[in-house]
Amino acid sequence: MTTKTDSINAPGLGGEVDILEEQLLPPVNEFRRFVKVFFRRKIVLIGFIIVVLIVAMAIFADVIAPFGPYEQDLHNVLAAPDSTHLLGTDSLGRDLLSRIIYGSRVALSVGVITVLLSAAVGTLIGLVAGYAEGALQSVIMRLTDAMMAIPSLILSLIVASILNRGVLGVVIAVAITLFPGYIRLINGQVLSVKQNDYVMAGRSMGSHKARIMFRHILPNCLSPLIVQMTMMMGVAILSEASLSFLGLGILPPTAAWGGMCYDGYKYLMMRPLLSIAPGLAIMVLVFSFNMVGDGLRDALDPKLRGTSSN
Amino acid sequence: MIEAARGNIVDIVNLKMYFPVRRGLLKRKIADVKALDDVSFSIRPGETLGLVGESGCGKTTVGRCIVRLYRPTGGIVMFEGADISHSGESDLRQIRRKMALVFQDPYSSLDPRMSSGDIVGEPLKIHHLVKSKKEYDERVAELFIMSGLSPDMTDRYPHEFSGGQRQRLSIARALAGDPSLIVCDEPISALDVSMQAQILNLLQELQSKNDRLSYLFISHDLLAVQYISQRVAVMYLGRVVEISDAGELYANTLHPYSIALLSAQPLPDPVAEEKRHRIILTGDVPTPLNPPAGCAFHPRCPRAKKECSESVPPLRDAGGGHFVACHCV
Amino acid sequence: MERLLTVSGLTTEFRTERGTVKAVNDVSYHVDEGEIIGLVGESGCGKSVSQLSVMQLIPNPPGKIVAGSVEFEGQDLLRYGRESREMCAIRGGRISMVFQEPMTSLNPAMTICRQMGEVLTEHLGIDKAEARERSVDMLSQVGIPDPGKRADDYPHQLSGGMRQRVMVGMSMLCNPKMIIADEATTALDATIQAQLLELMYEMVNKYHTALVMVTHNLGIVARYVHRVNVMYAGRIIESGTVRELWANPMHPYTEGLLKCVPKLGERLVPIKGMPPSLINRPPTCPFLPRCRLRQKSCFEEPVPELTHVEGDHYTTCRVRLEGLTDD
Amino acid sequence: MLTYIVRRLIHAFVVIVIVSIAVFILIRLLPGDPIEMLISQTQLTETTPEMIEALRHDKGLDRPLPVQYADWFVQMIRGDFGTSIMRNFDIGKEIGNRVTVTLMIGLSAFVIGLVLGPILGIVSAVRRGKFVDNLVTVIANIGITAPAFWVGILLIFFFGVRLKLLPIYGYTLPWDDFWMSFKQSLMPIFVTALGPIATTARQTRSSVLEVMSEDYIRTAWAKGLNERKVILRHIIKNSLLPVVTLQGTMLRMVVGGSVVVETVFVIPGMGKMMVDAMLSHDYPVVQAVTVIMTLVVVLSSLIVDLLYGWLDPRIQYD
Repeated sequence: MTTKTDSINAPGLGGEVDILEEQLLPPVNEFRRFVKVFFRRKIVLIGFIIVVLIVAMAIFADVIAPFGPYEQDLHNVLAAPDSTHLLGTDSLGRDLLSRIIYGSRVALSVGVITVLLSAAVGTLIGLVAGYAEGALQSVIMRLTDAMMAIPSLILSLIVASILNRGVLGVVIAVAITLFPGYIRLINGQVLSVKQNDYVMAGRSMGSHKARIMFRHILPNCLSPLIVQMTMMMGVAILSEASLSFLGLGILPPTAAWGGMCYDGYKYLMMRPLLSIAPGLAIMVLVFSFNMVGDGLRDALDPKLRGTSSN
Repeated sequence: MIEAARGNIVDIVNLKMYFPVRRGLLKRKIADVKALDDVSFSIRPGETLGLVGESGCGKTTVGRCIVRLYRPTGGIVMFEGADISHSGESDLRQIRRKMALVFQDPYSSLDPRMSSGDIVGEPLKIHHLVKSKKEYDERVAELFIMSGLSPDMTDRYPHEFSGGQRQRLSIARALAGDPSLIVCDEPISALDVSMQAQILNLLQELQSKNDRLSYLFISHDLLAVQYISQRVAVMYLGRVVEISDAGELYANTLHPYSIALLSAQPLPDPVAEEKRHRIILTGDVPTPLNPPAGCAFHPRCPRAKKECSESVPPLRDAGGGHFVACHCV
Repeated sequence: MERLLTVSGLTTEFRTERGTVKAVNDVSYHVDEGEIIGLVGESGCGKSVSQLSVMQLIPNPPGKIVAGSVEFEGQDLLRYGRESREMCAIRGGRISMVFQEPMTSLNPAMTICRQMGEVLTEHLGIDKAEARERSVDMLSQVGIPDPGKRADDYPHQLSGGMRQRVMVGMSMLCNPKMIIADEATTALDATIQAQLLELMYEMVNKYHTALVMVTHNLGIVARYVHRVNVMYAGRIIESGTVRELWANPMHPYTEGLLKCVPKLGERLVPIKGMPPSLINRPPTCPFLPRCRLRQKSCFEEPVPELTHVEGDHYTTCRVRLEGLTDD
Repeated sequence: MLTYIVRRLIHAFVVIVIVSIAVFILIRLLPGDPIEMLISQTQLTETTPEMIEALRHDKGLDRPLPVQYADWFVQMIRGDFGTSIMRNFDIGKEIGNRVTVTLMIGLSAFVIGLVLGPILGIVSAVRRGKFVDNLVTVIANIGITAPAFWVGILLIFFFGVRLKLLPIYGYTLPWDDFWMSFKQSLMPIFVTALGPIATTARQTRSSVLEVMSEDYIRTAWAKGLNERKVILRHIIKNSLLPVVTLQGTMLRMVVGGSVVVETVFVIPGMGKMMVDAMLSHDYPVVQAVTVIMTLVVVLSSLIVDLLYGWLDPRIQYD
């Protein structure tokens, strides 16, 4: 703590005075503190590294994967793992390892788009409900309760079969099950942020409703929103995998981990790896996102943002 | 009664503020919380009016009605001669520049996501009081210095400041629109003794430099109110029971509740404390949900008569501008 | 009066991200039987932490009692483990505590009489029925109307003042030798606060129980307390009877505090600067940065021990003490 | 308390009506016209437009949608869910005997989650930072992140194929052959329960940690209670309140999960019926199963809400 002798001719401080004590502690480098708290737990670091690796794998799949996702090698179908096919081949002779690598593209793209779509829609409706209060809020919240009453897998099954079952169809099917969660989260956050005096201060200054909404209320809802989005990445990936497993998700022959599990399920006796490997990939990716989510929750927690000087 | 003299900053006449209580299945209104029941007073330019009372007496509600954060159920709120009781948000916007609010809780009155400079400068942006970024920064720095903070702290965030410094930021923000009225709602009760003294001095200095600046100083700390206010009003359960010049009120207290309130606050002086005759009120502060009939204080009043429980005593002048609302005085 | 409690050299530290905070730094004071003493100071001066340390209620991961001894009725409490049988017998039985926040200090999911009865069944081993009877009797003693019915209410059905009366009643149930009131009336309105203080004053004198009044309100100290310790940055910087301190404050901080209270006609003289940060404090006098009387020696030598002035009056200000010997 | 109950009842009814409308509309959006389905299924040779029209009129599909909806809703309340297009069985009866299967697995999984979750949560919170805490946290995280079908496949492979201890598919009702039913439902119940156990344990742990820092816990210590008594008498009840509200979502998770579990373990429950109906475009079945499942979820969360109202004194004296 540096002690800087300076005299501040500040009114209200009793006139001329030598203040030995630094008025404020040295500025806390916000980013450095965020990184320090985020990586405090080893498991969060591991999760973060895995996510980065899988994203890299998805981007450079063409380079990394030994074979194309659809390349069929018909004369060694259902081969055991060997030097060329590290994890063996599936019922159509396609290399399992390459398909898993390409599968990460589907998982990540479905995950990211679903989360962004549902977060955007959910946040907007949540903001409106939270700020409007009164009749509009109760109508929105009743509709949200109804949406959340339908078991999510059932809802996404129906919606998936309404739309064509491509990536977009699955994304919308899963997003529909996730966005009510955001409505509840943001509605709750807006109501609690509105209790603070700085919102009332904004109103007493005569600023427009919109300005208060986007300048004061929304920024203070961001931390829980970011944490929820990270957690929802895992849920989205799981939902897509379940849909594909039930045969109503991504259309074959696209390499999707859920579908691969389903295809491998028939050959469980001979080649268990065909089901176990893609399933493991799903779990690892979802686990890592959850760890990143936990790390973000600690790092963004206002209580831990360092206390004021006394 | 106190008529709205020309030139007052604030005049409120028979102000009523009822909050509906909804209960049961269809949230039907079953009763009214009479937060304010016929309150009248005015504030002259450059004057500080102290507003004292316990929780539930409506002192915070008065402040919020004046700044028109609530639309009053009844009565008139005049600001600089204009009746703003029922004006809409759009034409209130100009008037809001001239009034400001300072809050009690230093930790919830500043937006944690904004830098202190932006917080203080927000009124400048809302009312477009500055033309260029340079002028904006200068004005913000000036406001910081006026409130006893060094300008190089404008990019720090609220969580890096102490309680006392945050109240200074609130005051700087209030000064941004060059207001003629600042409603201070318990500005020092969350602070330590030494910090309270600094804020009280700051408020006084600001007023000495701008003779149009007036305060409504709301607090339950009688010593602070006595120190800073020229006139003091004592409130009980939504009504003003006594209002007069500060010195007169403390020296010659008339209303039984004010007397009990003064005696309840221990003076930090053992010798004086020894001699004081302590009046300890019995019972709890009644809820404003169903206030007692007649004078709301009569169930706890040592001098209560039959008449007190029948009719509400009007606020009348007991001589020299010392108004009191009691049948027995 | 017989010596009840002697605390000497008590030091409690908290590990935080910015370094270890010495919340209580070498604190020594004593309490006699039936005496009312005050612990006065601003927030962050360690007055509450010192009392929580005496009761060993410091949350263990961040906080730790590093040094010192707490002699109570001849036994050093710090020798006992935090959850040892002896310590549990002391807490609530021999020494009880009343906390600041009435709204959150009672278990919201338990009726009033069960929460009070728990103390009796725990310490005196009496059965539930008698425990309820005694609790209801205590409720009437602390001035709660219609105690029979109120005993079965839940905390959220009572006002703040009522809940604090329940806390006081609960602390008196086992007729403890000492009660620690940690800012017990700070959250209450003036008239309710006055009622509660009068109640505690009566009960403490009636049962000849010692009372440690932790507060930042100088008025309460002036009206109710015999002897007072003024704390600053984790240390006791001055102690003495209330009259001695008000008549002749022997420490610039105490003087500053007394001048900070608004009096009509006198200009307020605030203490300049800011309360100190408690992280890696230098051994010199903690009030140094804000002190107007400081001299060269203050910068070099460590802060002196509590030195006797006269009567019960002790201070740690070297300048004031030297001033005493000169004139 | 009464207003709380009545408000919750109305709330549940409103949700059911909204859900039924949503499902009714969603089904109408599904590809494929029911009449064509019917025709292709009955192998009628030549189909003239008039015949199709008559069939449509006969089935009442030409009436305005709200009327159709009202008619369907009334029928549903009387338990008549119409007949399956594909295999012409009466949906109501079929659901009747299938629902017991799904509930057998679902409810036992839910109960396990309700019991095991809080226990794990409390133990790991009380022993914070120690080995058991880390163990429970890792298990909880795996429980949340592992896809149910994958865990199912793993179990089938390990216990069924390799060790041949447990049958790998099929389901017999306990009153028919208890021992066989027990062996058959062991794995499905474990897979269904994994999610609720993990989520409840995590929620209980964070809620216990939160309650531990409350003022009234410090008061409990100050009364002289030791750790065991503080936990048993003060911490547990207060920390379980938020966990009870969570159980509504747990039920949704269990009911939803049945779709996957019953597909993996080939169990003739409502979930399997749903998937088969989806794949074969048998929409009346889909419609009926969805409404029934949602009904189960809504009614059970209603029970959970009322339980919460009874447990939390602040609501009793609303």
